[in-house]
Amino acid sequence: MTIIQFVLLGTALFSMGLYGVITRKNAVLVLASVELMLAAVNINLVSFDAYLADQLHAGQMLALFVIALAAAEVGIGIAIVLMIYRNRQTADVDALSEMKG
Amino acid sequence: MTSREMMHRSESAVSIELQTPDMTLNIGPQHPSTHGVLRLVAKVDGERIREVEPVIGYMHRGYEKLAEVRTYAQITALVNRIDWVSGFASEVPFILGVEKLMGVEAPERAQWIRLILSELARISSHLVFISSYPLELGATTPLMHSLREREYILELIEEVTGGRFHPNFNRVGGVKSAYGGGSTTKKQSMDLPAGFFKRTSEAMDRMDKICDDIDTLVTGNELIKMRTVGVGIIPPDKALEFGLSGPNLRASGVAYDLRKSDSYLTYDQVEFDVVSRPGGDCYDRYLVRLHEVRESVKIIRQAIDMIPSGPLQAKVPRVLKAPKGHVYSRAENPKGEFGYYIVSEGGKMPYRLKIRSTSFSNLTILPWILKGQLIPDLVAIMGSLDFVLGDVDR
Amino acid sequence: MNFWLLLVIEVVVMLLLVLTSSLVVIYAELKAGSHMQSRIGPYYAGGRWGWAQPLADGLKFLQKEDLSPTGADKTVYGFAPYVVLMSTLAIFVVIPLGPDLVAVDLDVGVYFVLAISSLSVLGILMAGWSSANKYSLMGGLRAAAQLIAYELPLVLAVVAVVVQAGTMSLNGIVEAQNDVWFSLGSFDVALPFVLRGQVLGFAIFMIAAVAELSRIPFDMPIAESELTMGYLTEYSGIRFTMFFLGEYASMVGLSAIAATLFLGGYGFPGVTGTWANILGPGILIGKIAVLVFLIIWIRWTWPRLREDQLQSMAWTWLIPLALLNIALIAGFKVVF
Amino acid sequence: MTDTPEAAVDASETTELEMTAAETYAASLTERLGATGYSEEFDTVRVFVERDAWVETIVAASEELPFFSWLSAIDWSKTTEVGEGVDEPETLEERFEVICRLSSVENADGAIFVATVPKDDASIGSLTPHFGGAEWHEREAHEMFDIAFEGNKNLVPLYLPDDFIGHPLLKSYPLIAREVKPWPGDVDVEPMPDVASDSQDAEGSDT
Amino acid sequence: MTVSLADWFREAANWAFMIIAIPTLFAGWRTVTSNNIVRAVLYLVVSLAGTAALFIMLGAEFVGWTVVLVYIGAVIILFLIGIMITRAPLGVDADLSHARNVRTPAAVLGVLLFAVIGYAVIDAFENSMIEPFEPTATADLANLLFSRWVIPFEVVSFVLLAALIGGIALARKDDNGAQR
Repeated sequence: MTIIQFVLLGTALFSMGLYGVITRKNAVLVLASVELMLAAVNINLVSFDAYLADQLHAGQMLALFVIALAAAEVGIGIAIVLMIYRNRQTADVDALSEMKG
Repeated sequence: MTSREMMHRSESAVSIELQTPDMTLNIGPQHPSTHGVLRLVAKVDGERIREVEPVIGYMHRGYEKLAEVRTYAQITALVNRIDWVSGFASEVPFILGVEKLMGVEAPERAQWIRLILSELARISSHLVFISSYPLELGATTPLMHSLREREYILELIEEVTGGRFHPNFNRVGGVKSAYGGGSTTKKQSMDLPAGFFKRTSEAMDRMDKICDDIDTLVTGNELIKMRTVGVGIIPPDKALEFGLSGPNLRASGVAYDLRKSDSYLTYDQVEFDVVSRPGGDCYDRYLVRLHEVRESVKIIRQAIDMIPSGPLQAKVPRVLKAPKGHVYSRAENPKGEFGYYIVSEGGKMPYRLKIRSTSFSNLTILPWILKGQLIPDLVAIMGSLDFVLGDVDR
Repeated sequence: MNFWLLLVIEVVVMLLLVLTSSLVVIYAELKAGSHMQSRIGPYYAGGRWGWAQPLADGLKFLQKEDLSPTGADKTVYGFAPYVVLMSTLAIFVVIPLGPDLVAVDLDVGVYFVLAISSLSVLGILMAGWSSANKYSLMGGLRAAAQLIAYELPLVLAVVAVVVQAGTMSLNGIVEAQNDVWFSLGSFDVALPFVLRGQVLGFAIFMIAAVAELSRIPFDMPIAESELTMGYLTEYSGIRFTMFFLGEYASMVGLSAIAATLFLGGYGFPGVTGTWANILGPGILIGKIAVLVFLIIWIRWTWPRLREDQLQSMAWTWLIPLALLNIALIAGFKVVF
Repeated sequence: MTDTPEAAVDASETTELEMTAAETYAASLTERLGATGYSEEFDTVRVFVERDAWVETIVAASEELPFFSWLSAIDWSKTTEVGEGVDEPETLEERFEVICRLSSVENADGAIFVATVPKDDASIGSLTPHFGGAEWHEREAHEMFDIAFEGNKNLVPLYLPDDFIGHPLLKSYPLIAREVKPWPGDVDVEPMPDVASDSQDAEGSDT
Repeated sequence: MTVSLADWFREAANWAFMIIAIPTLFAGWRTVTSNNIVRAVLYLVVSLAGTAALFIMLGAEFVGWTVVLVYIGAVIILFLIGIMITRAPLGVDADLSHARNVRTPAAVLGVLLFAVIGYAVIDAFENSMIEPFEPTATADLANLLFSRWVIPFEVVSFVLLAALIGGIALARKDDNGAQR
């Protein structure tokens, strides 16, 4: 196993996530794309952890923290989406333009 | 921004209550908790019911029209199919009305037999409720226990009348006898089967026992209380306004029982209490029915002691023709006040027969009581009203 | 031994074990439920005591037409039962039947069980959504809310055990319970965790497990008097069988986990060494049987809760209690 | 009220005095409500109400008779398609009678309120604002008799399909099954040959 | 040392990698392009399961099962509940993505990103092998978490607490709301 294969896979997933964040209109799917990017980051972290044979396991630790933060982010994100939906009957991020100057 | 959006925003500024789009949920016509073919068109927000529109009529058989082309004797065979869970009890008020109209009085023994069978029908009907109501709340075991005991009651009814559900046992001027409608004192009429009273009092002992069993299994069950206490409260004024009667009304604190207040048959000669509870919630409606079983057992025990011997049939003409007139006859059925308004124009058939069926009136409260409830409470409340669709649709 | 041969043997043994045990539990439920209702229950199938009734039922289900609603998302609809069944079957991989009788002794055995069993929610949501039926959707949503809510006390109850045992390996947990706790003179006392201060944890685990199984009194997701059958409404034939088997298999699975975590698993006082390998499976099955019977007993006695009561029970009672339990166990561990 | 429960127990035991008691009750109720008249037969009190005073009379009556029992109608028609018609068609006035029963929940008191509604203008006030339970009864009466209840916003068919044509409880509405094939049970009510000669039965109270 | 493609394919672990990576990539692609919102999320499940499998391959068992427990068992369920409560049409919903005028630049950007990072990675780590290793013992991980990493751990705890409170505050029912 080479480190490249893991990093390339992570990069590919990250690029897809980026594409998704830009193109998706639905707020939930935007969040999902962000999750994809975070998963890609985790792949990088864990594979470098294995590659470096880190005694402190920094990669795995950071991956765990990322997962925890992602969970928090999604919890809040979904709550906001539901809130918006209840008040506006839409989950389309482009429709939320009241704060525009 | 369009005006619609503006409106929406102003609304949301007033109330930030979470809401998701209302979903129209069709409960029924075929649904386990509708006891047959009742349909509820419910607008629900999540589990919360915004409003509900009951749709009935899937079993409408047009009894009121049919009765206009049938003789009084034929209608007797028809009416026990209205509330089939207590078939005998739906016959009684009709036959009493016809007897009143024709000026016939049934012999004392026939009255007592009617009383015993009415009370047996009441126990049977309440046992159906006691079995099915916990089932609706998810408890399966009370069903088997109380339905098994109900079999003893149905056997007794069958032994006397020949039918488990549709006895068709009442005749104008008495009850069925060996020689059909034209029985006289001269001919020995068919009496109750030998040993009937002994078996009945044995069955009554069983009923006492099953009431105790149900008490331990259901009445004291914490989860049953959690599901029913304080759920679906019907205040007395609403109950009266919607014409609720029977146990549903008595559970709301109105001790209205026709057996006491407008006594018929020989109910004035037996001792019993009118069961009523103050709460008006589902648990009270359940408790009233359970206690009424005990009261009925009491009544039947007394009746067995007090029943006189004698003929079962009074003398009646071969051709039953009622005089011109209006009569409203009602009785306390297991489910509540059951009445027949008979308009006679002097023929052998009624000119108009209005059937005041209990479940129909009891169900009119559904849209009011179900508004704002949760779907699980819908099941609990509907079950606690104890309706039979044949009784609703007629 | 050859790796692949061993793998095949393990898989076959596991599948047989799982399927047989689910059939036995189904039979036990039929029979025990009937006797609790004062009736005989299955009587004729198989010639004696109706022992073949579950098999006959299974065959009947298999030959039924596999229907799917017109508006359904067929792929997701077809896939959902497999997700549920898979998440259940995977539990059995790590359950130790004896010191050496375990398919995979994972370092993170308990964690694996929790992670894998949480996948069943996914299958249920898939089933509920793809059936194109409002009752199914509501059932699926109820199931998701319920399983998420009760996963927390479940996990927290397990955490207390892990703290006490100092390992997440199921085998390690059993061994920790077989270790000598204290000695009375020359008599060594080794007790399962439930007798070492985990009574509260055990109760929480069992309550949460019944809720995870969606059985009465927590069967809101499939409540037939409310939601007809919830997410199972549209399923028939073999796919329904899978859900059905999955339910009973996970009943066995969760009981096995509870037995392992709290009741000492395959361990029994005085049974050591080779004897533990020989008698271990029987001992574990005996403990599982007790727990399964408990679950069956509850199902035939109680009505169901309401969704909000269920949620408030989880959040206001079980989770705080489970946290308290962890604190107590940890304090106990630190002090002694 | 003056009526005693015993009075309603048994029609045959009703004496002249108690009949008067029931009648007294009917009369006093009629007077208190300002209704146009009353009738009392077979313990059934009927109070006649003007159509315009329908709602207020019943609301007033519900003070002492709080139990809303039922509401329906009668179609008085000179001709009937099936079944037996009225006794003296030539004297009959073609009309609907809207009937509503209220009763007490403490004793046997109760009355049936009757309002006459002409057939060419079949409408009457709705009780739904005052009695929630009246809605279904009015819907039923509407679909069965084509009587409009002004104020009931939900007069959609209750029992019948939405596309049903006709009003089944009108006397002019034929019962198709009976049209095609007379009821076989009809012969049963003819005197049977062997019993017809039985003088003891025949001299029964054929009033 | 250099690894030829043939050598690479000779290693069993790499086959396992391919078996995991291809569905992961495909599912990731479908997540961002699918026109069915629920299916898009379900594809995300496959993708995340793939990453979990990769973690286990890399010896990070605990992280792998955490992904399953937290991501698939909780986050995805949250997504699905969120979707289903708002609206979950069966079948295709064309209004999930932007039109082509947004999609094309985004695709170009994505490919560019992949090309740049890919080039950099290959350039830097060419033929760097991951040495054989033992799976990480969870006990080690736990010891590290509560010694070396305890401050980040506490910080994350506070973030989670804040998120918890925030979630409750957002989902709280208005006190004035009609409640029966």
